[in-house]
Amino acid sequence: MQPIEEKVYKVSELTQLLKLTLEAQFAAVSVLGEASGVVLASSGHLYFTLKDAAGAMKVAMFRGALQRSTLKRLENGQQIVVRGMLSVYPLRGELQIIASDMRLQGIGDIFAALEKLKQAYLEKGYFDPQRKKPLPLLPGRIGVVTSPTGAAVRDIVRILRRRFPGIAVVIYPARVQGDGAAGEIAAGIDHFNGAPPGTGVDVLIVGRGGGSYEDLWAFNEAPVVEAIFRSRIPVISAVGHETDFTIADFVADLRAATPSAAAELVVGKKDEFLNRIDFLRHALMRLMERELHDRRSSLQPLRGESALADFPGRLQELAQRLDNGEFALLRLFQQSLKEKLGQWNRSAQRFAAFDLGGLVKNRGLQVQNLGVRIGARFNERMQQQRQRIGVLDSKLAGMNPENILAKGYSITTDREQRLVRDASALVADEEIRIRFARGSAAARVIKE
Amino acid sequence: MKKETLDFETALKKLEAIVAKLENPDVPLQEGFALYEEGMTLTAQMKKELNDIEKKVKILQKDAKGGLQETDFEPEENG
Amino acid sequence: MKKETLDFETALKKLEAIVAKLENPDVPLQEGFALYEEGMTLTAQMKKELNDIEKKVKILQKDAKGGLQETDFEPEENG
Amino acid sequence: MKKETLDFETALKKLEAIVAKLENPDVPLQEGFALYEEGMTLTAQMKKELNDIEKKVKILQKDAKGGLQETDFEPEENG
Amino acid sequence: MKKETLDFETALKKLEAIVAKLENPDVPLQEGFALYEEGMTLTAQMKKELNDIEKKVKILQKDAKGGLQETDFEPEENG
Amino acid sequence: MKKETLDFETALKKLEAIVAKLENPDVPLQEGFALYEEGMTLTAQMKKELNDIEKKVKILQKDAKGGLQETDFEPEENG
Amino acid sequence: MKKETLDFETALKKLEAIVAKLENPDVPLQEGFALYEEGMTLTAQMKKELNDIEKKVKILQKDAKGGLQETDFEPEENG
Repeated sequence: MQPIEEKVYKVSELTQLLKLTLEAQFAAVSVLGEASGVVLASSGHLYFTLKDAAGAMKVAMFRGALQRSTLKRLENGQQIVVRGMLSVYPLRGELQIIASDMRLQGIGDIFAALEKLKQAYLEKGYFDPQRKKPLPLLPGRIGVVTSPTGAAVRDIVRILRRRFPGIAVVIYPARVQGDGAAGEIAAGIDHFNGAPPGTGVDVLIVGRGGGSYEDLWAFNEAPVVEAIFRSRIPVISAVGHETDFTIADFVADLRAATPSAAAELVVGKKDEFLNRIDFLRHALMRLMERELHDRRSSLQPLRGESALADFPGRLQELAQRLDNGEFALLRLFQQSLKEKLGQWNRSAQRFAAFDLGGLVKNRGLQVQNLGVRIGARFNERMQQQRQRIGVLDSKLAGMNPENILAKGYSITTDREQRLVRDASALVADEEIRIRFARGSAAARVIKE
Repeated sequence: MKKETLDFETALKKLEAIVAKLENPDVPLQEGFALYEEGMTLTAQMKKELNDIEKKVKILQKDAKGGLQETDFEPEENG
Repeated sequence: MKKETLDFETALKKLEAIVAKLENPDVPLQEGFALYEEGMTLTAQMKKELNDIEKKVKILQKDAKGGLQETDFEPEENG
Repeated sequence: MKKETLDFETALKKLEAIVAKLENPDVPLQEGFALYEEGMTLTAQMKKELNDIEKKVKILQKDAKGGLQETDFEPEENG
Repeated sequence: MKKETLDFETALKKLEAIVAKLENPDVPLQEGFALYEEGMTLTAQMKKELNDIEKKVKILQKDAKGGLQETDFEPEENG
Repeated sequence: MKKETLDFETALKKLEAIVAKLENPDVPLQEGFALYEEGMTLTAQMKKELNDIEKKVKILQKDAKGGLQETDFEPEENG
Repeated sequence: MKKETLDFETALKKLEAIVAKLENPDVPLQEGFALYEEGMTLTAQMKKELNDIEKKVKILQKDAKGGLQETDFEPEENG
């Protein structure tokens, strides 16, 4: 059972209440302190911690205020007076000053010394970007120079194990703060540089976790700076937090904001490397496939519709043309032959129709006929004549004068063969001739 | 009797004339004899001529038959 | 008998002329015989000619028939 | 019978001319026979020529067929 | 029959020319036969040539097909 | 058939030249066949070459995949 | 590490050069394949070497003689 009057806040309600209260109560305060952890966000807002030996407070100066501020560029270690409103950052419930102005109050002791050192090394060329060694693409082994018990070594090992299982890490244990720390760190760096070939490391992480400027001081000391400068192995510095800077950070080949970041930098290279290899491998396969495909397709048209594939078809066309020629040849020639035969047949038939034998027979009959007629006519004529002669002959036979003698008459003729019809014409002794039916006799007239 | 080579037709006419003369009873005997005689001669002559021709015809026919028997033309065969 | 080499047609005409002449009753006997004789000769001659041709024709036809039987052409086979 | 080596067409024309002449009934006998004889020769000659060619054609076709059977071309197989 | 080694195209053109000549119905018999004979010879020759090439082509095609079946490229498998 | 060891690109150019020549319809048959034969041979040769390389490529890829499966890198695990 | 370590950087550069060469489509097939083969081999080799890297976290400790000796290290989880 809860008392009715007990007020229970939600966290946000309380932080909001606190914020309003503080802003009303401390609307304008001026605070003196040393700036540290200065971060200028990309938004243009400035964040830092204002501190002195015994206390610290977060400060946020928004972009508009910064532009109007007396001091516009702030560096760690600067002694400044910040003017502003006290407030609460509700999300974290953190006390902070929302600064409206700031001015320089004189440089702090630590930073003055540090700045001096930095200046000296800069002049010696220790920070020359030209001499910064590139990190190995992929370290085979990583050397770490740090405290074996600190947060740094834990963070580094954790991250490396997670991101690059089983990567070889060799830790050189060194004290990282207090007297002699710088020497141990330097010895670690030198140790790795002095390792025989094949047993060394490819990259060094040198650093420690966060702490005060005093805690980090070893990394500003000459032995460490010189050792880093000497190192043939690329060195990543990883000291404190992102806002902390040491000389080691400037001389190192690469500065990591934190030890974790250093581990990430190293491992990130592996990811990049693997990705690169995969990319290249895929590119290789893709390109090879493309090459094969291109070659294949360069052959493709030759399989399908090209003149090469059409060649057997051309043979068929020629065969057809040839067949056509042959058929035409046969047809035309046989037709011609048939025609010739027909012509021959017609002529031969007409010729055969001509009956020479008949003609000969006709002529024969004609001749025969004429011959018969000639014979008949001639016969007729002969018979006629014979008849006529016969008639005349028999008539003549009847008229023969000698027929009288047969009756007993006789015929007397004189010398001159004249018939004697008158006896007075006779003279005596005249010789006469007397003819009888049979024979004749000569006689002499005796008397008149 | 002289052999006159009268042609058949002339001879025939002469004979006919002789016969005509002889048919006249007034023909003197003497002349009658002569005519008769002439007629007989003519007759004989003409008969001879006819017979001669007849003989020749027979020879011709014989020749023709002989020649024809081999190659005689027989119109019946054609019919 | 002289062998006149009259061509058949001329001979035929002559023969016809002979017939015509013989049909005239006034043709003298001797001339008639001469015509007869000539007619007979012509007839024989022409018959012989006809027979000769007939023989030749028969031989030709026989030859032609013989020749054809061997190599007779059969156009149906080509069809 | 002399074997004239007239070409077919000339022979045909000649034969046709012969037939035309022969069809005239007034063709003289001897000429008719000569034409007939020539016609027979021509006819036989032409038939022989036709037969010879026919034989050669058969041989050629047989050759062609024989030659093809071995290496006959089958365009369908390609399709 | 002489085997002229005309190339195919020339032979084909010749054959077609022969056919064109034969299309004239007035080609004389002997000339027609000569054309026919030449055409048949050409045809036989050309068929042989075509058949030879066709055979070779079939072998090549078979080889190509056979060769592909063993080692044919299947682009789908890679996809 | 001689197996020329032309490299693929030279062979392809040759093949393309052959096809271009074959595209001319007036290429004589024998020449066409020679081109075809050469083209088929080249094609077979090129296919073989492609197939050989394809096989090798597959083997290499398989090897690469097999090798990777053991130690494959999985960047997602980090996220 | 006994094996002679591959120089990853050199290898990667080589690989990149190979890919660049292969990107030229006019690379002849055989040369392309050679490049591919070399590239794949390199890739495999590089991956293998990555896998072969020693997988331990060591700390250096002074031994009796004052030398440094590597020993296994496990950070304390007292963070």
